[in-house]
Amino acid sequence: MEKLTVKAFGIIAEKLPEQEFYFPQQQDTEELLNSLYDEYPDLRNMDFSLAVNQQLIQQNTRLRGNEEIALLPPFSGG
Amino acid sequence: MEKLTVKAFGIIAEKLPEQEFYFPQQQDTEELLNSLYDEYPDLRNMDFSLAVNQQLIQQNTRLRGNEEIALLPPFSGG
Amino acid sequence: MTRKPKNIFVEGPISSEKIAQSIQNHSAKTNIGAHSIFLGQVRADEKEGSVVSAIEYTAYEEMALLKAFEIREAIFEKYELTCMHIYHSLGEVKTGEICLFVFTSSKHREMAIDACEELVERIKNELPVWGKELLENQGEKWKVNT
Amino acid sequence: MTRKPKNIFVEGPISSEKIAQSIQNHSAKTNIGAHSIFLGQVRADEKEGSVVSAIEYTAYEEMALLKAFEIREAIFEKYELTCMHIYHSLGEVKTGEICLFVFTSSKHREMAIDACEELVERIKNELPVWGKELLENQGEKWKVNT
Repeated sequence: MEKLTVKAFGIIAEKLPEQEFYFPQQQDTEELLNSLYDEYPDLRNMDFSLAVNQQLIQQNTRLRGNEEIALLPPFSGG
Repeated sequence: MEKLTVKAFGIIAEKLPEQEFYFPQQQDTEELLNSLYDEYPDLRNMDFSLAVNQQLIQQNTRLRGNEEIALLPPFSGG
Repeated sequence: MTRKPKNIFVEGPISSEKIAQSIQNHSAKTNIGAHSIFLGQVRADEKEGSVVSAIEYTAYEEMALLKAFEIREAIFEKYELTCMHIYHSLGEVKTGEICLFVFTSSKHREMAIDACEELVERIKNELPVWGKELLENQGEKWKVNT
Repeated sequence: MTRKPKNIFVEGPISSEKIAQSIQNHSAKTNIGAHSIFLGQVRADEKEGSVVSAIEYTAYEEMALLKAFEIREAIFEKYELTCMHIYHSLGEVKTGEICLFVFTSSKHREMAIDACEELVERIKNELPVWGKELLENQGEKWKVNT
């Protein structure tokens, strides 16, 4: 069965029970975000971007199956 | 008796018999340049600036006595 | 020649010996006239009534390496460079230690300097790396880049 | 605190160990967040049917130190810097070796980077230093900065 792998980083990882977990497959990233907000209400107030298969996305993106999703708070390297 | 100390650098030093020499005191840098050109005609075709007491000058400058004069070809450090 | 993504991450601080070695390695490349180097050093900033004693870095490594590769290619395309090196720390780096080392080399200074500056800017803005400031009073604070 | 002119000249090439030591010396200054370094390296340019094997540097030393001091003061005035170091070689520096080392440090990267770039530009344009290129065929050619 298809499923998403969700990875959380930085301050987001601290707000979730696990840093990496499976999540039921979703149609697109908007649906995914809503499902994540339902499951983890803390995320609603947080600033983060989404990457799908290691590519940052700027708008709602169709999911075809088994993607790796990353929740990325603002970068602070260097 | 008052006299100028003349120092030559870089390619200019190679065109003069000595890198450092005394020269009769002159009224100003224009007079000095003309005297130098008379004494060392090779200088006429060369590109150089003058420093008086380690300060680069941009225009004719009065000489008061015993100055250190430097003949400076274009810089090429670094 | 195709270039492949290479590792940019170093566990812990970047030593001055490593930087010296990297400079030394370029002495055989006699078409180089200019090197530009940027080093990021961990500051003992005052935070929440305490002082930063270290930063602990984590990264989304696979994505960061892909992104670093993409940035490298774009910079090589834009500037005439002989070499380009990027090193970023992971894990704990104490105040006064080096956490980022960016190194560009070119025939002439303008290219090396401009490329290095753009590279640092893009690394800071685009690499999925996070710093958590560890405070002397045992507190913690996620770093925010300005 | 008044600053005094300090020596910037080094006999022969600048070693990577000296650069490493200089970086290491700043680890105690925990208000520094960014270092910008520029290195000039002698190129094996083709000249007059031969190849440059070394550059021999001479300077009007007293004037160069006064000028370097004036430039330092102006740059300290313009940028918020923690430290600034300038080293220039005199005498012979072979191809692949370092002849100029400029080092600026600041709390934030913009200041360090901009100051370093301006410093390099002013050193090249304003210091009474001359390089004579020594060619492999025993020829010599006075260097011209572009």
